[in-house]
Amino acid sequence: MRVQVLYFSWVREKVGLPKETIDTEAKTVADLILELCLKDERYKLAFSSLDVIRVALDQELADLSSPMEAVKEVAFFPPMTGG
Amino acid sequence: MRVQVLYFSWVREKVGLPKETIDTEAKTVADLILELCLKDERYKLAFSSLDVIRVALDQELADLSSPMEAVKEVAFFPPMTGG
Amino acid sequence: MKIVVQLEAFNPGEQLDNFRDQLKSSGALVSFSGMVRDIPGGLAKIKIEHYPGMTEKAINKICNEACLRWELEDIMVIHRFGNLKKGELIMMIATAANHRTNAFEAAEFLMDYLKSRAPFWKKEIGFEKANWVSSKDADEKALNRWKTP
Amino acid sequence: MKIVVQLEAFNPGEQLDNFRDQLKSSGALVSFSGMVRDIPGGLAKIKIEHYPGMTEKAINKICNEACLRWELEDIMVIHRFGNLKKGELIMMIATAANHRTNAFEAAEFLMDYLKSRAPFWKKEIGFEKANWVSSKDADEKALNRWKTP
Repeated sequence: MRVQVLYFSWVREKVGLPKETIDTEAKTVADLILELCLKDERYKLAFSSLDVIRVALDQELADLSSPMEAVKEVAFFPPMTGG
Repeated sequence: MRVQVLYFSWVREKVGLPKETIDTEAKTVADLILELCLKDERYKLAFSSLDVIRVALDQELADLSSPMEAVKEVAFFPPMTGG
Repeated sequence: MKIVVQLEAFNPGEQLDNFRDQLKSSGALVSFSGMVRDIPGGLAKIKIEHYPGMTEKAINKICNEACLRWELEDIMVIHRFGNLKKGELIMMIATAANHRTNAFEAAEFLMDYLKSRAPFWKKEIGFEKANWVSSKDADEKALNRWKTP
Repeated sequence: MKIVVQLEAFNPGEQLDNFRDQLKSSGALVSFSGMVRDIPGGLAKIKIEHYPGMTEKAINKICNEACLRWELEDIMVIHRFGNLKKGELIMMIATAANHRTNAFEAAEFLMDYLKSRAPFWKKEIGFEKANWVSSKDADEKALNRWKTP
Protein backbone atom coordinates (compact mmCIF):
# COMPACT_ATOMS: atom_id res chain seq x y z
CA MET A 1 0.00 0.00 0.00
CA ARG A 2 1.38 3.38 -1.01
CA VAL A 3 0.59 6.37 1.25
CA GLN A 4 1.52 9.99 1.26
CA VAL A 5 2.83 10.96 4.72
CA LEU A 6 2.80 14.64 5.77
CA TYR A 7 4.50 16.25 8.77
CA PHE A 8 3.72 19.61 10.33
CA SER A 9 5.15 21.98 12.92
CA TRP A 10 7.95 20.50 15.07
CA VAL A 11 7.17 17.00 13.84
CA ARG A 12 8.15 18.22 10.36
CA GLU A 13 11.29 19.88 11.78
CA LYS A 14 12.35 16.73 13.63
CA VAL A 15 11.64 14.37 10.75
CA GLY A 16 13.41 16.86 8.48
CA LEU A 17 10.95 16.85 5.61
CA PRO A 18 7.37 18.06 4.96
CA LYS A 19 6.18 14.94 3.16
CA GLU A 20 7.19 11.65 1.64
CA THR A 21 5.64 8.68 -0.12
CA ILE A 22 5.87 5.39 1.75
CA ASP A 23 5.11 1.80 0.85
CA THR A 24 3.76 0.10 3.91
CA GLU A 25 1.77 -2.88 5.12
CA ALA A 26 0.86 -1.12 8.40
CA LYS A 27 -2.63 -2.07 9.63
CA THR A 28 -2.94 0.83 12.07
CA VAL A 29 -1.42 4.26 12.57
CA ALA A 30 0.61 2.85 15.47
CA ASP A 31 2.06 0.19 13.13
CA LEU A 32 3.11 2.92 10.70
CA ILE A 33 4.83 4.93 13.44
CA LEU A 34 6.72 1.82 14.55
CA GLU A 35 7.78 1.14 10.97
CA LEU A 36 9.07 4.72 10.59
CA CYS A 37 10.93 4.61 13.91
CA LEU A 38 12.73 1.43 12.87
CA LYS A 39 13.79 3.13 9.62
CA ASP A 40 15.66 6.12 11.04
CA GLU A 41 16.62 7.91 14.28
CA ARG A 42 14.90 11.13 13.14
CA TYR A 43 11.50 9.44 13.40
CA LYS A 44 12.32 8.09 16.87
CA LEU A 45 13.06 11.68 17.88
CA ALA A 46 9.84 13.01 16.35
CA PHE A 47 7.67 10.26 17.84
CA SER A 48 9.36 10.00 21.24
CA SER A 49 6.26 11.29 23.11
CA LEU A 50 3.16 9.85 21.53
CA ASP A 51 0.86 11.81 23.84
CA VAL A 52 1.78 14.98 21.93
CA ILE A 53 1.32 13.41 18.50
CA ARG A 54 -1.91 13.91 16.61
CA VAL A 55 -2.81 12.17 13.38
CA ALA A 56 -5.15 12.79 10.47
CA LEU A 57 -6.17 10.12 7.94
CA ASP A 58 -7.26 11.55 4.61
CA GLN A 59 -7.60 14.93 6.34
CA GLU A 60 -9.85 13.71 9.17
CA LEU A 61 -8.59 13.56 12.75
CA ALA A 62 -7.97 9.96 13.81
CA ASP A 63 -6.38 7.93 16.61
CA LEU A 64 -3.15 5.99 16.82
CA SER A 65 -5.26 2.83 16.80
CA SER A 66 -7.23 3.82 13.69
CA PRO A 67 -7.02 1.36 10.77
CA MET A 68 -4.94 2.37 7.74
CA GLU A 69 -7.14 0.47 5.28
CA ALA A 70 -7.76 2.41 2.03
CA VAL A 71 -6.05 5.50 3.45
CA LYS A 72 -4.17 7.63 0.91
CA GLU A 73 -2.88 10.49 3.06
CA VAL A 74 -1.54 10.36 6.62
CA ALA A 75 -0.49 13.49 8.51
CA PHE A 76 1.40 13.71 11.81
CA PHE A 77 1.54 16.87 13.89
CA PRO A 78 1.53 18.22 17.46
CA PRO A 79 -1.65 19.37 19.24
CA MET A 80 -3.09 22.30 17.32
CA THR A 81 -2.64 25.89 18.46
CA GLY A 82 -4.75 28.04 16.16
CA GLY A 83 -7.23 30.73 17.04
CA MET B 1 -39.14 68.20 51.72
CA ARG B 2 -39.19 69.10 48.06
CA VAL B 3 -38.32 66.40 45.50
CA GLN B 4 -38.20 66.22 41.77
CA VAL B 5 -40.13 63.14 40.58
CA LEU B 6 -39.43 61.68 37.13
CA TYR B 7 -41.43 59.10 35.19
CA PHE B 8 -40.27 56.98 32.27
CA SER B 9 -41.72 54.62 29.67
CA TRP B 10 -45.31 53.50 30.33
CA VAL B 11 -45.18 54.89 33.88
CA ARG B 12 -44.72 58.33 32.28
CA GLU B 13 -47.55 57.65 29.83
CA LYS B 14 -49.93 56.53 32.60
CA VAL B 15 -49.07 59.38 34.96
CA GLY B 16 -49.34 61.72 31.99
CA LEU B 17 -46.24 63.78 32.61
CA PRO B 18 -42.46 63.29 32.47
CA LYS B 19 -41.68 65.07 35.74
CA GLU B 20 -43.04 67.17 38.53
CA THR B 21 -41.90 68.79 41.76
CA ILE B 22 -43.55 67.48 44.90
CA ASP B 23 -43.56 68.55 48.53
CA THR B 24 -43.69 65.47 50.66
CA GLU B 25 -43.05 64.13 54.14
CA ALA B 26 -42.70 60.54 52.83
CA LYS B 27 -40.13 58.53 54.80
CA THR B 28 -39.77 55.76 52.22
CA VAL B 29 -40.41 55.29 48.52
CA ALA B 30 -43.49 53.24 49.38
CA ASP B 31 -44.84 56.20 51.40
CA LEU B 32 -44.35 58.47 48.40
CA ILE B 33 -46.19 56.08 46.08
CA LEU B 34 -49.10 55.91 48.52
CA GLU B 35 -49.19 59.71 48.73
CA LEU B 36 -49.28 60.00 44.93
CA CYS B 37 -52.01 57.36 44.60
CA LEU B 38 -54.21 59.24 47.07
CA LYS B 39 -53.75 62.40 45.02
CA ASP B 40 -55.06 61.19 41.67
CA GLU B 41 -56.43 58.15 39.80
CA ARG B 42 -53.64 58.39 37.21
CA TYR B 43 -51.06 57.40 39.81
CA LYS B 44 -53.20 54.47 40.96
CA LEU B 45 -53.21 53.27 37.36
CA ALA B 46 -49.45 53.71 37.00
CA PHE B 47 -48.64 52.01 40.29
CA SER B 48 -51.27 49.25 40.18
CA SER B 49 -48.64 46.47 39.92
CA LEU B 50 -45.72 47.31 42.16
CA ASP B 51 -43.77 44.24 41.02
CA VAL B 52 -43.17 45.92 37.67
CA ILE B 53 -42.18 49.27 39.19
CA ARG B 54 -38.50 50.13 39.56
CA VAL B 55 -37.21 53.18 41.39
CA ALA B 56 -34.03 55.24 41.38
CA LEU B 57 -33.09 57.69 44.14
CA ASP B 58 -30.72 60.41 42.98
CA GLN B 59 -30.00 58.26 39.90
CA GLU B 60 -29.09 55.10 41.82
CA LEU B 61 -31.35 52.04 41.74
CA ALA B 62 -33.20 51.64 45.04
CA ASP B 63 -36.04 49.64 46.59
CA LEU B 64 -39.60 50.54 47.52
CA SER B 65 -38.50 50.38 51.15
CA SER B 66 -35.50 52.70 50.67
CA PRO B 67 -35.51 55.85 52.87
CA MET B 68 -36.25 59.17 51.18
CA GLU B 69 -34.01 61.13 53.54
CA ALA B 70 -32.00 63.85 51.77
CA VAL B 71 -33.13 62.58 48.36
CA LYS B 72 -33.53 65.27 45.68
CA GLU B 73 -34.55 63.22 42.66
CA VAL B 74 -36.85 60.19 42.50
CA ALA B 75 -37.53 58.30 39.29
CA PHE B 76 -40.17 55.64 38.63
CA PHE B 77 -40.07 53.31 35.66
CA PRO B 78 -40.74 49.74 34.49
CA PRO B 79 -38.06 47.03 34.39
CA MET B 80 -35.39 48.12 31.95
CA THR B 81 -35.16 46.71 28.43
CA GLY B 82 -31.96 48.08 26.93
CA GLY B 83 -29.20 46.25 25.12
CA MET C 1 -12.86 53.19 28.61
CA LYS C 2 -15.34 54.64 26.16
CA ILE C 3 -18.98 55.06 27.14
CA VAL C 4 -21.30 56.86 24.76
CA VAL C 5 -25.07 57.35 24.85
CA GLN C 6 -26.17 59.01 21.64
CA LEU C 7 -29.04 59.76 19.30
CA GLU C 8 -26.93 59.41 16.14
CA ALA C 9 -26.35 56.26 14.14
CA PHE C 10 -22.84 54.83 14.18
CA ASN C 11 -20.80 52.38 12.17
CA PRO C 12 -19.83 49.17 14.00
CA GLY C 13 -16.84 48.39 11.78
CA GLU C 14 -15.37 51.83 12.31
CA GLN C 15 -15.92 51.55 16.06
CA LEU C 16 -14.30 48.11 16.15
CA ASP C 17 -11.24 49.35 14.26
CA ASN C 18 -10.89 52.47 16.43
CA PHE C 19 -11.19 50.39 19.58
CA ARG C 20 -8.60 47.92 18.33
CA ASP C 21 -6.17 50.57 17.08
CA GLN C 22 -5.51 51.90 20.56
CA LEU C 23 -4.93 48.51 22.20
CA LYS C 24 -1.40 47.84 23.39
CA SER C 25 -1.21 44.27 24.63
CA SER C 26 -4.49 42.40 24.20
CA GLY C 27 -4.69 39.10 22.36
CA ALA C 28 -8.48 38.84 22.43
CA LEU C 29 -11.22 41.24 21.37
CA VAL C 30 -14.91 40.43 21.67
CA SER C 31 -17.67 42.63 20.32
CA PHE C 32 -21.43 42.44 20.56
CA SER C 33 -23.80 44.41 18.35
CA GLY C 34 -27.54 44.55 18.96
CA MET C 35 -29.84 45.28 16.05
CA VAL C 36 -33.55 46.10 15.74
CA ARG C 37 -35.52 42.95 14.95
CA ASP C 38 -38.81 42.71 13.11
CA ILE C 39 -42.06 41.95 14.97
CA PRO C 40 -45.14 39.95 13.89
CA GLY C 41 -47.34 42.27 11.86
CA GLY C 42 -44.37 44.39 10.84
CA LEU C 43 -42.36 47.10 12.54
CA ALA C 44 -42.51 50.77 11.61
CA LYS C 45 -39.79 51.73 14.10
CA ILE C 46 -38.68 51.29 17.65
CA LYS C 47 -38.28 54.13 20.06
CA ILE C 48 -35.73 53.97 22.86
CA GLU C 49 -36.25 56.16 25.89
CA HIS C 50 -33.55 56.62 28.51
CA TYR C 51 -32.85 58.53 31.70
CA PRO C 52 -30.26 61.19 30.83
CA GLY C 53 -27.75 61.54 33.62
CA MET C 54 -28.46 58.22 35.25
CA THR C 55 -27.79 56.23 32.06
CA GLU C 56 -24.10 57.15 31.85
CA LYS C 57 -23.65 56.59 35.60
CA ALA C 58 -25.28 53.17 35.46
CA ILE C 59 -23.16 52.07 32.48
CA ASN C 60 -20.03 53.37 34.17
CA LYS C 61 -20.80 51.35 37.26
CA ILE C 62 -21.34 48.17 35.21
CA CYS C 63 -18.07 48.72 33.30
CA ASN C 64 -16.12 49.34 36.51
CA GLU C 65 -17.53 46.16 37.99
CA ALA C 66 -16.43 44.22 34.89
CA CYS C 67 -12.91 45.66 35.22
CA LEU C 68 -12.76 44.47 38.83
CA ARG C 69 -13.86 40.97 37.92
CA TRP C 70 -11.76 40.36 34.81
CA GLU C 71 -8.36 41.50 33.62
CA LEU C 72 -9.36 43.76 30.78
CA GLU C 73 -7.27 46.19 28.80
CA ASP C 74 -10.26 48.20 27.63
CA ILE C 75 -14.05 48.35 27.36
CA MET C 76 -16.33 50.21 24.99
CA VAL C 77 -20.10 50.73 25.28
CA ILE C 78 -22.16 52.68 22.74
CA HIS C 79 -25.94 52.79 23.16
CA ARG C 80 -28.39 54.77 21.06
CA PHE C 81 -31.72 56.26 22.00
CA GLY C 82 -34.55 57.80 19.94
CA ASN C 83 -36.15 56.33 16.82
CA LEU C 84 -34.59 53.34 15.08
CA LYS C 85 -35.72 51.32 12.07
CA LYS C 86 -35.60 47.56 11.46
CA GLY C 87 -32.03 46.27 11.13
CA GLU C 88 -30.51 49.45 12.58
CA LEU C 89 -27.83 49.12 15.21
CA ILE C 90 -29.15 49.76 18.74
CA MET C 91 -25.94 49.30 20.65
CA MET C 92 -22.46 47.82 20.60
CA ILE C 93 -19.98 46.77 23.23
CA ALA C 94 -16.38 45.60 22.97
CA THR C 95 -13.98 44.06 25.48
CA ALA C 96 -10.25 43.54 25.08
CA ALA C 97 -8.24 41.14 27.24
CA ASN C 98 -5.15 39.03 27.25
CA HIS C 99 -7.11 35.78 26.94
CA ARG C 100 -10.33 34.93 25.20
CA THR C 101 -12.22 33.63 28.23
CA ASN C 102 -11.82 36.99 30.00
CA ALA C 103 -12.98 38.92 26.94
CA PHE C 104 -15.99 36.63 26.38
CA GLU C 105 -17.11 36.51 30.01
CA ALA C 106 -16.78 40.27 30.47
CA ALA C 107 -18.77 40.90 27.28
CA GLU C 108 -21.58 38.61 28.42
CA PHE C 109 -21.55 40.19 31.87
CA LEU C 110 -21.82 43.67 30.33
CA MET C 111 -24.72 42.62 28.13
CA ASP C 112 -26.60 40.93 30.97
CA TYR C 113 -26.29 44.01 33.16
CA LEU C 114 -26.92 46.58 30.43
CA LYS C 115 -30.15 44.76 29.58
CA SER C 116 -31.59 44.88 33.08
CA ARG C 117 -29.71 47.57 35.01
CA ALA C 118 -29.18 50.47 32.62
CA PRO C 119 -32.22 52.78 32.31
CA PHE C 120 -33.32 52.17 28.72
CA TRP C 121 -36.83 51.27 27.60
CA LYS C 122 -37.81 50.05 24.14
CA LYS C 123 -41.15 50.70 22.48
CA GLU C 124 -41.99 48.71 19.37
CA ILE C 125 -44.12 50.77 17.04
CA GLY C 126 -45.77 48.39 14.57
CA PHE C 127 -48.03 49.25 11.66
CA GLU C 128 -51.06 48.26 13.72
CA LYS C 129 -50.12 48.83 17.32
CA ALA C 130 -47.38 50.05 19.63
CA ASN C 131 -46.08 48.22 22.70
CA TRP C 132 -43.47 48.84 25.32
CA VAL C 133 -41.17 45.80 25.27
CA SER C 134 -41.63 43.74 28.45
CA SER C 135 -38.61 42.64 30.39
CA LYS C 136 -37.98 38.92 30.18
CA ASP C 137 -37.63 36.60 33.16
CA ALA C 138 -34.66 35.12 31.31
CA ASP C 139 -32.89 38.47 31.41
CA GLU C 140 -33.33 38.82 35.15
CA LYS C 141 -32.23 35.21 35.65
CA ALA C 142 -29.16 35.77 33.48
CA LEU C 143 -27.83 38.03 36.24
CA ASN C 144 -27.73 35.12 38.69
CA ARG C 145 -24.70 33.54 37.13
CA TRP C 146 -22.62 36.60 38.03
CA LYS C 147 -23.64 36.63 41.67
CA THR C 148 -20.72 35.83 43.91
CA PRO C 149 -21.56 33.23 46.56
CA MET D 1 -21.39 30.98 5.71
CA LYS D 2 -17.99 32.47 4.97
CA ILE D 3 -14.83 30.49 5.69
CA VAL D 4 -11.51 31.91 4.55
CA VAL D 5 -7.95 30.75 5.23
CA GLN D 6 -5.56 33.32 3.84
CA LEU D 7 -2.03 34.69 3.88
CA GLU D 8 -3.10 38.31 3.48
CA ALA D 9 -3.91 40.76 6.26
CA PHE D 10 -7.53 41.85 6.59
CA ASN D 11 -9.49 44.60 8.23
CA PRO D 12 -11.77 43.50 11.09
CA GLY D 13 -14.06 46.54 10.86
CA GLU D 14 -14.63 46.03 7.17
CA GLN D 15 -15.31 42.34 7.73
CA LEU D 16 -17.76 43.10 10.54
CA ASP D 17 -19.66 45.59 8.38
CA ASN D 18 -19.78 43.24 5.39
CA PHE D 19 -20.99 40.40 7.58
CA ARG D 20 -23.67 42.58 9.13
CA ASP D 21 -24.80 44.14 5.84
CA GLN D 22 -26.07 40.82 4.48
CA LEU D 23 -28.01 39.82 7.63
CA LYS D 24 -31.79 39.74 7.25
CA SER D 25 -33.29 39.02 10.66
CA SER D 26 -30.67 38.76 13.41
CA GLY D 27 -30.83 40.85 16.55
CA ALA D 28 -27.46 39.79 17.91
CA LEU D 29 -23.98 39.78 16.38
CA VAL D 30 -20.92 38.58 18.27
CA SER D 31 -17.38 38.85 16.92
CA PHE D 32 -14.07 37.62 18.23
CA SER D 33 -10.71 38.85 16.95
CA GLY D 34 -7.42 37.24 17.94
CA MET D 35 -4.25 39.32 17.82
CA VAL D 36 -0.54 38.51 18.13
CA ARG D 37 0.64 39.11 21.70
CA ASP D 38 4.13 40.00 22.83
CA ILE D 39 6.36 37.43 24.58
CA PRO D 40 8.94 37.87 27.37
CA GLY D 41 12.19 38.92 25.70
CA GLY D 42 10.34 40.47 22.79
CA LEU D 43 8.74 39.07 19.68
CA ALA D 44 10.15 39.47 16.16
CA LYS D 45 7.18 37.71 14.55
CA ILE D 46 5.00 34.67 14.76
CA LYS D 47 4.68 32.14 12.02
CA ILE D 48 1.50 30.19 11.51
CA GLU D 49 1.67 26.89 9.69
CA HIS D 50 -1.45 25.06 8.54
CA TYR D 51 -2.51 21.96 6.63
CA PRO D 52 -3.90 23.18 3.30
CA GLY D 53 -6.92 21.15 2.31
CA MET D 54 -7.63 19.80 5.75
CA THR D 55 -7.88 23.27 7.34
CA GLU D 56 -10.94 24.35 5.38
CA LYS D 57 -12.60 20.96 5.89
CA ALA D 58 -12.01 21.07 9.65
CA ILE D 59 -13.37 24.62 9.97
CA ASN D 60 -16.38 23.70 7.86
CA LYS D 61 -17.13 20.77 10.12
CA ILE D 62 -16.91 22.98 13.24
CA CYS D 63 -19.19 25.61 11.70
CA ASN D 64 -21.76 23.01 10.64
CA GLU D 65 -21.76 21.60 14.15
CA ALA D 66 -22.39 25.10 15.56
CA CYS D 67 -25.32 25.56 13.15
CA LEU D 68 -26.83 22.30 14.38
CA ARG D 69 -26.52 23.29 18.02
CA TRP D 70 -27.69 26.90 17.87
CA GLU D 71 -30.16 28.82 15.74
CA LEU D 72 -27.79 30.99 13.77
CA GLU D 73 -28.45 33.17 10.77
CA ASP D 74 -24.82 33.23 9.68
CA ILE D 75 -21.23 32.42 10.63
CA MET D 76 -17.94 33.85 9.46
CA VAL D 77 -14.42 32.49 10.09
CA ILE D 78 -11.26 34.12 8.74
CA HIS D 79 -7.89 32.68 9.77
CA ARG D 80 -4.50 33.78 8.52
CA PHE D 81 -1.30 31.79 8.12
CA GLY D 82 2.29 32.84 7.41
CA ASN D 83 4.29 35.55 9.16
CA LEU D 84 2.57 38.00 11.51
CA LYS D 85 3.95 40.80 13.66
CA LYS D 86 2.99 41.86 17.19
CA GLY D 87 -0.51 43.31 17.34
CA GLU D 88 -1.50 41.95 13.94
CA LEU D 89 -4.81 40.18 13.54
CA ILE D 90 -4.48 36.38 13.45
CA MET D 91 -8.10 35.50 13.00
CA MET D 92 -11.66 36.65 13.39
CA ILE D 93 -15.01 34.95 13.76
CA ALA D 94 -18.54 36.30 13.80
CA THR D 95 -21.90 34.76 14.65
CA ALA D 96 -25.35 36.21 14.04
CA ALA D 97 -28.47 34.99 15.81
CA ASN D 98 -31.89 36.07 16.93
CA HIS D 99 -30.88 36.24 20.58
CA ARG D 100 -27.64 37.12 22.29
CA THR D 101 -27.15 33.86 24.19
CA ASN D 102 -27.14 31.88 20.94
CA ALA D 103 -24.65 34.25 19.32
CA PHE D 104 -22.34 34.25 22.38
CA GLU D 105 -22.42 30.50 22.95
CA ALA D 106 -21.85 29.69 19.28
CA ALA D 107 -18.90 32.12 19.15
CA GLU D 108 -17.28 30.54 22.22
CA PHE D 109 -17.90 27.08 20.81
CA LEU D 110 -16.27 28.06 17.51
CA MET D 111 -13.24 29.50 19.29
CA ASP D 112 -12.81 26.47 21.56
CA TYR D 113 -12.90 24.10 18.62
CA LEU D 114 -10.82 26.22 16.24
CA LYS D 115 -8.11 26.39 18.90
CA SER D 116 -7.79 22.63 19.32
CA ARG D 117 -9.34 20.97 16.28
CA ALA D 118 -8.33 23.06 13.28
CA PRO D 119 -4.84 22.25 11.94
CA PHE D 120 -2.93 25.45 12.73
CA TRP D 121 0.37 25.69 14.58
CA LYS D 122 1.95 28.88 15.91
CA LYS D 123 5.68 29.46 16.21
CA GLU D 124 6.81 32.44 18.26
CA ILE D 125 10.03 33.84 16.84
CA GLY D 126 11.64 36.03 19.49
CA PHE D 127 14.77 38.12 19.26
CA GLU D 128 16.68 35.44 21.18
CA LYS D 129 14.90 32.17 20.48
CA ALA D 130 12.05 30.58 18.57
CA ASN D 131 9.46 28.21 20.05
CA TRP D 132 6.46 26.36 18.79
CA VAL D 133 3.55 27.38 21.01
CA SER D 134 2.47 24.46 23.21
CA SER D 135 -1.16 23.56 23.47
CA LYS D 136 -2.68 24.38 26.81
CA ASP D 137 -4.51 21.91 29.03
CA ALA D 138 -7.08 24.65 29.51
CA ASP D 139 -7.83 24.64 25.78
CA GLU D 140 -8.44 20.92 25.72
CA LYS D 141 -10.56 21.15 28.87
CA ALA D 142 -12.58 23.99 27.34
CA LEU D 143 -14.01 21.45 24.89
CA ASN D 144 -15.61 19.49 27.72
CA ARG D 145 -18.35 22.00 28.29
CA TRP D 146 -19.70 21.33 24.79
CA LYS D 147 -19.83 17.57 25.20
CA THR D 148 -23.37 16.32 25.17
CA PRO D 149 -24.12 13.90 28.01
